[in-house]
Amino acid sequence: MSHRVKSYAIINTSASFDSLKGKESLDAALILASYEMPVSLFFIGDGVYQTINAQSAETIQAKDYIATFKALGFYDIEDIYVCNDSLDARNIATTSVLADAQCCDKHLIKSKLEHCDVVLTF
Amino acid sequence: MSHRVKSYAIINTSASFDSLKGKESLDAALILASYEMPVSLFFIGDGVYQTINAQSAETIQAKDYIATFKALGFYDIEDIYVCNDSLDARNIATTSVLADAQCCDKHLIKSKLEHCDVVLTF
Amino acid sequence: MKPLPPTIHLIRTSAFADNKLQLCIDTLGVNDELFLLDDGTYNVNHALLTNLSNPVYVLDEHLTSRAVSAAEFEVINYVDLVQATVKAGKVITWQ
Amino acid sequence: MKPLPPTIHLIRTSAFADNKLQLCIDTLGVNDELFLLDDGTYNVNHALLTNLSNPVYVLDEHLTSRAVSAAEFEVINYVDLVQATVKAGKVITWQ
Amino acid sequence: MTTFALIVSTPPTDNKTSTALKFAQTLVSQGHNITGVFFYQDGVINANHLVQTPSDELNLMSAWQGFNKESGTPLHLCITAAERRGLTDSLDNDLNPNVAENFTISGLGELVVLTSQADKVVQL
Amino acid sequence: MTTFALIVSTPPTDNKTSTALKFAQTLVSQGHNITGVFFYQDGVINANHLVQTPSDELNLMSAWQGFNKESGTPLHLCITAAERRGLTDSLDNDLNPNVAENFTISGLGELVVLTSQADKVVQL
Repeated sequence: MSHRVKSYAIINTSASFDSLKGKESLDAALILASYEMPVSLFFIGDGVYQTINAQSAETIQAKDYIATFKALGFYDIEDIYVCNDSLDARNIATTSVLADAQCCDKHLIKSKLEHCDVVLTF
Repeated sequence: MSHRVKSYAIINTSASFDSLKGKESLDAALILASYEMPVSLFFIGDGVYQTINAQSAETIQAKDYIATFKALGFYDIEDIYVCNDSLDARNIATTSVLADAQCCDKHLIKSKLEHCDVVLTF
Repeated sequence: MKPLPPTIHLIRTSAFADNKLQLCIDTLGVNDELFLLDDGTYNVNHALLTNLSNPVYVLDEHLTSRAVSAAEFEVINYVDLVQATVKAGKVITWQ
Repeated sequence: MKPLPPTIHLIRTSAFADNKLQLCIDTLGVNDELFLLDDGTYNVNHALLTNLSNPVYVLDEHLTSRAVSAAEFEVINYVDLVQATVKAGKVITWQ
Repeated sequence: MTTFALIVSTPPTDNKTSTALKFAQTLVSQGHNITGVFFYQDGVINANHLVQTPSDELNLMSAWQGFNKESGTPLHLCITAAERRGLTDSLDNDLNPNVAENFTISGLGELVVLTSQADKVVQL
Repeated sequence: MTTFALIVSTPPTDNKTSTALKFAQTLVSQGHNITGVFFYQDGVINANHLVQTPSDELNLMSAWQGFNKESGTPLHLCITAAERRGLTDSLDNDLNPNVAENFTISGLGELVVLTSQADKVVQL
């Protein structure tokens, strides 16, 4: 079977510094994009914490992979969805979230997921 | 500072086959008992699943550390508390639970924990 | 338009301990199917599944090893699981 | 009888994702104190802490790194945490 | 026949890894093809040949190796994830390579290749 | 001065381990004594000298070693837990020992000794 272009969704459900999940998820997204596969990123549940702007990984000597989020457009990753319901539940204002991301409700997330070929969760 | 006899509590909050938590918790309990330290075991939350009698680890090629629970009395570990509230929430009958364990409510568990010198959680 | 084949969701953790099943249900399509594996089999007794209209399947070995019974759900084996993944549009794992 | 010194509880996970904080609260003594560390700092916004009468402290570095503010709780540093463990009867970690 | 790609993210100390193995074995026994198993995150520890499993327990490293030999399914190890968790393929600096035989040293790019060539992707 | 025993259960890939280190450092800087740090469960991976940490990140193995050298605090490795996770102290069967210097090979009995000799036990 030959190499085919597929659309990928990556769902993040883990907070920023929970093991390396956020970092290893981002690594996977970037490599997929570098192979010119369409990639959408979804942040739901505690995953929404990854998208908060003012985080400072260096304060706790963690790897600052979050900084790379600002460069996602450079990798042609432009479909970034953050779950409004999860933000609300955690008392996070949508204005605190990565500007390149789209805050949307879970119904929109569901319909976006339906049209991806491969879904990975982290 | 010299070696002193202390009373230990070990709280189990993880289900039977969730990583090696149950097994490594039991290993710690047995070694404490072998040094003649008083040890109490507490099963709360998903930890109560560890105490169900009819489990069969071999079905999923897991280590059958659960079988050792029946021998706890031999190690002088007799204070085994299983949270009734957690059992109820999970629809588990107290009759399904390890006979040597005492099913009790969270208030009793709280008061038992208060009198232990060291508390470890798994 | 031909309907998309269903997405199947593999649930591998207990909803009594974490929120993975809830996150799955929040984005569940109407034709999607749930497969309870590993500690996910404990969810047969969780209220989140009580009123769910989607099909729910449970892996026999994982139930038996945990001494859980699942009167209300269809119990399957690995071959059934493989066949379901073959028919599915895609597989999403919650772990 | 002299009262026992308080037990302090270190909370290291988010109650939005798992049940550890709930398990802690279920067995919390009236004089016990809670210390929110690591992802446990996210709990400053969780309803479980809203009506809790026990003292709750939050580690500054862990709040700052996560860009979380905690107007309602006392923010402490590692030295404060060490002093609290010295005074405590014992320490229980929920992780 | 359907072609699958598998991603294994759980370590050998987690019983979920046995589920992944059994799923892979069932795929093959049912006549399906697997482009490869990609070991990522804590799953890389499955390839550490220094892991010592008690003799009365399933040795997952040997079991994956046996699966590779019997089915010819490639086992790809994400070396970046592996190096952070105590595996190395390097002979420099007195490091002794400890990646088990039958596992192929790969990069994340292999994840793209394996999954894009498969009809179905299953992450376990 | 209070005497502490510490138990570290989290791997170097988890930022919680930095918290444990910083707590240990603060204890010492505040004049307290630590009977020992006991590495158990996934915490044993901290002692794997094959772990390679990117240069722009905190190398926890080195940091624990530095803590041992500066404070004299013993670092005890539960060898049973370690062997399951890819560490070995054996020279048999072509295994090359990969337990980092400054870590002491111990059994679970050491957990009892360390904790029973301490005024306070903190598990991290």
